[in-house]
Amino acid sequence: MKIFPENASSYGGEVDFIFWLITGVVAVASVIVIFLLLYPVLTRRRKLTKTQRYQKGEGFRNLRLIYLGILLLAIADFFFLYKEGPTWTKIEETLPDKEFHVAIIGRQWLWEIVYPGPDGKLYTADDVKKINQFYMPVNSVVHMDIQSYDVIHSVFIPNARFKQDALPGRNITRWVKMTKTGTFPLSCAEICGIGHANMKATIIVQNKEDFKKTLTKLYKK
Amino acid sequence: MEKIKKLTWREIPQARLAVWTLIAGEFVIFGGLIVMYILNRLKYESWGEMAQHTNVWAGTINTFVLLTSSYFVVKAHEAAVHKNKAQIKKWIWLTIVCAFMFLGIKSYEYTHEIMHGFTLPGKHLVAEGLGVESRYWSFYYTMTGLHGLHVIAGALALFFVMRNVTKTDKNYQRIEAAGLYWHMVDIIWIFLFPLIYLIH
Amino acid sequence: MNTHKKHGFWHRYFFSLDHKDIGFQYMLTIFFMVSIGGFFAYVFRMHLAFPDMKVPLFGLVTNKDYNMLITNHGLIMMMWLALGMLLAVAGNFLIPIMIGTDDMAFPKLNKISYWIFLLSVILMIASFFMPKGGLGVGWTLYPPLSVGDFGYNTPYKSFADRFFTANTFVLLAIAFEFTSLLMGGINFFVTTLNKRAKGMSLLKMPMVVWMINIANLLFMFSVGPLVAGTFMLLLDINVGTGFYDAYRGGDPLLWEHLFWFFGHPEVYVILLPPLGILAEIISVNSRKPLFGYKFILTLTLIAAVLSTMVWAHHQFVAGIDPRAATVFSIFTIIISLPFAGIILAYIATLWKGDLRFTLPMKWALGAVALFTLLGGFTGLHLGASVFDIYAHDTSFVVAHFHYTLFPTVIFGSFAAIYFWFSKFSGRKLNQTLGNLHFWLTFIFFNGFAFPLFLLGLAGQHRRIADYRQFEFLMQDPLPLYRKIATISAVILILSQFIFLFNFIWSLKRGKKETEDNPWQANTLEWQTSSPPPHGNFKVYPVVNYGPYEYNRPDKDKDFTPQNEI
Amino acid sequence: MDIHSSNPGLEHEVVVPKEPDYHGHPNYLKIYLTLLGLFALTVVASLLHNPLIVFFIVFGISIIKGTLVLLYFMHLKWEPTLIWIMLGLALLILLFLFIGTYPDIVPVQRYLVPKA
Repeated sequence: MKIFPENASSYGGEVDFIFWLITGVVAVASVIVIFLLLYPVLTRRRKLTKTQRYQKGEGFRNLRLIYLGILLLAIADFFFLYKEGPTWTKIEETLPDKEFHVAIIGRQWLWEIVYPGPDGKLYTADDVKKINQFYMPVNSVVHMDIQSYDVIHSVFIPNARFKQDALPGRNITRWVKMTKTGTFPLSCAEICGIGHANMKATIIVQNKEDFKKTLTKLYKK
Repeated sequence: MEKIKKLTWREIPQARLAVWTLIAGEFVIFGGLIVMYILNRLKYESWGEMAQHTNVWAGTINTFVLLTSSYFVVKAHEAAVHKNKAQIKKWIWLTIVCAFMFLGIKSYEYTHEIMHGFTLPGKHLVAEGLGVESRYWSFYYTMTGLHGLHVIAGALALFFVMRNVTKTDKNYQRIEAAGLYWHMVDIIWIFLFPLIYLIH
Repeated sequence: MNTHKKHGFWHRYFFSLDHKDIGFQYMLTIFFMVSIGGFFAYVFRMHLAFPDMKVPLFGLVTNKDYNMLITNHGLIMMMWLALGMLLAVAGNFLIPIMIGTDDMAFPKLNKISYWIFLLSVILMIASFFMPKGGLGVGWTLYPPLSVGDFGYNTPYKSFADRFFTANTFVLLAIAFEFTSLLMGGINFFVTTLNKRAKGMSLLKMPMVVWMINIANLLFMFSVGPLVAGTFMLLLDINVGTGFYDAYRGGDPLLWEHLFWFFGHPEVYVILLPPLGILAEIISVNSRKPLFGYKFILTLTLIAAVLSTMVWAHHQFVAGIDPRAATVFSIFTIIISLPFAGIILAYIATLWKGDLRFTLPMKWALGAVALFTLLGGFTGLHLGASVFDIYAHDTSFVVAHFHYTLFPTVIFGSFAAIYFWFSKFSGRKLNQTLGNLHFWLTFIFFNGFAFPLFLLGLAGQHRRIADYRQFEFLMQDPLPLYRKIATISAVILILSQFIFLFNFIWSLKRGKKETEDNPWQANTLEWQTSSPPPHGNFKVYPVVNYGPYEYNRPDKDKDFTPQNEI
Repeated sequence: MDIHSSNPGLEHEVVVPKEPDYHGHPNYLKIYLTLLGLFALTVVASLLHNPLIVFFIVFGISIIKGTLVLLYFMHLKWEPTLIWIMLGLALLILLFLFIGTYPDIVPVQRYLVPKA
């Protein structure tokens, strides 16, 4: 049984790794908690006699064991942070050199993908606009200028493990690098009105020659 | 000033404790508004020009009126300590007059601004394409308006407490509790005044 | 003061000044709201699993209906059930009697807070019947959408058109509810500080009193900016101030910040009172002192302060500065530590105890287990900002917050109701029905929420009316998971009728509770008659012992009431 | 500390203050005149031309004025530490709000999608 949808981006594997890392550590912690919880529940159903009565600090003997628990969790926590930090920096904080640049503009209830025109620059008069069809070359860094006309939308590409809200009034540039060709879904993950459920686009990842052909076809129109 | 030791928290009367808690809550509400205003103000330099269109003199007089009213309220509180009903009545009525003066000047100011066309964008927006600057006036009306509501609430509280205390001849500590609220209204204005009117 | 008069219906349910009656008023109002919220949940869950079916009792669900249902389900459950049940109801019932006093510090203020609460409920219900239908923007009310078609793009509408909309009414309802809870909170705080019984020092207060008060203060401090923000959103809708309108330099992100600046501490506001309730129940039922009273208290205070610094983890992908997100991620992960300490302290209380598996204890253990294992630990997944990129706004988040909120709010409330029912009514709840209710709720809650984790990991995003448009979400096991979740949710909702029947029947016909102190508990509410008279105590207690002194070696019985001499 | 006669053991009634010296009464007139003086200073300072200097002077004086009103008119000086803590927490939380929100509002470049 597969848990995640097929990974098709360069950083998707790292996101999955963080998930499995945390899940693994948490599984161990869960076993410990389940033991701690079940042991008294299963064994302590008898009446205490007077001599067995409570002495101060009894239980886990004393607080030290709880401090140990907190310390272990703290170590695990900071280990997660240490592991995920570089990935976060890679995905969100840095922009590798671009090989292709598009603008994704959300509006109720469709995605407008704006491709640079023959001059190769975005935001010029010869830009080409396509509704809900996002062509991109495989194995190359694609910058996406995520924008919105009206309300908040969210670009969600499950196969790339990528998500970014599109806010009216600002331009957010993020990048993605798809490693597999094929078609992948792109949906809106932030509620944006009645048509929210219908708001989806298709990502068509092509190898570089096919992509060039597609571009020329787009320019002809 | 005589030296008096601090109260411990067990000794504080419950009305006063309640009003102090309320004041802390109000600080956060107004503080939230002020923080948002400051953030926007830092972002948009053009708001400084808008601030020049405010009526500084009206604001100045209003500050003076509120400071004076605060003084009247402490005098009323001093009278309440000695259970002097006539004095209580005198000082609180003076405070309420101050509140009305404040509101009168405020409404003069609003009329002035609206006549000069500094309105909320609402209706005209699409036609005239008002932009970033219009939101200065949004903040202006929201902050002063909310403060105005507090002035009214404070004046009402003082009035009812005064009536209650002078009629029943007990619960004199309520004068102080209502007075605390009034001082809070004053403090908020002390911060709103420079933020809205003075910094260009 | 102690003369108990029989009062008429209106006097008891509307004009009463007694804290127990006001608590009961709150409780009935909240039961009413929950039944609406639960019904909404039933309708949209049915629609998700069986998209083309006419849902019984509702009919065909359109996209618009669906948005409205999820929005109002969220709002009702978060704002009215969780906040109301755990601040207003628990505070009203427990605080005065547990600190050994007759009533609130300001009984009239208490009554007025209930009226304002009722007004907010009425406004909320009225919002469903506005000309344009109920609000359908998600319970977070993100602005450009919640301002509706009153923004830049559309021509001016008359004031009546703007005012009589669900948007305005819901915001007004929220504003009034906050007002009510703030007034109630001030009342609780003053009561706790000023009206404690003689000898009840702060460190002899039961944990639940502490927790409710910390939650109240946290609520008071964090809600302020949102009150201002709600006011601004109302003005945006009704007079067009444009605070959140990007085309006038406003910023939707500002609302997100204000909302979550309250919204995250709110989670802890909701969490702390049930933790207090669990402390009471676990300690009583393991016949042992609560482990590390001061330790738990310190951790709670630390967590309360920390909780105001983590809010932006709800906005990791909302366009905030990624470097700021790193800081918030660190704080988020750190805040798991105090709660780990608290849970471990509860577990330590169980160890070497003399456990009694009474009904409240079952609810309490269930709550601890589910909250820790599936609620708390998945919080680590989401707190790690990288995985949150993927999991944000998917069913994973839905499952996570149902696993944190359901065990605390619902299990905690049921634990409290099963624990204090006999004190409140003088009658016993039926145990068989209670056991049935517990097991059905426990099993089918898991059956409902766990598949959502798997669906979320498969990439199912939230708030979609019809998943058939997304092929990758219709691959094989996923529709089955949705059906399992739906069927479990329906059984979960149905099994609450067992409770409702038990509650109403036992209130009128249940077995009389003969003892004042059936659980042999220490705290003061058990040291008066059941139900307590108006004014709570015949003779006001003088406190000599701490709240959790069970099994003292120097005593004959295994409990020592706080007011024992 | 007298105990309420009808409720033996009920301690809360003791907090009805014993007039007139349950907290200090400073010379209110002096404080008031100081406030007016500071206020005059604010108005004069606002006539300066450098906005930054105006901001610091004017805001600084506002803080002094607010503190004076808090300390003496509202008798915070004699109130228990609990209330200081509460007000302090309110300010601290506002500080958190400011710091957390600042990077997402102030330095952000606005970009509006051109209208179709």
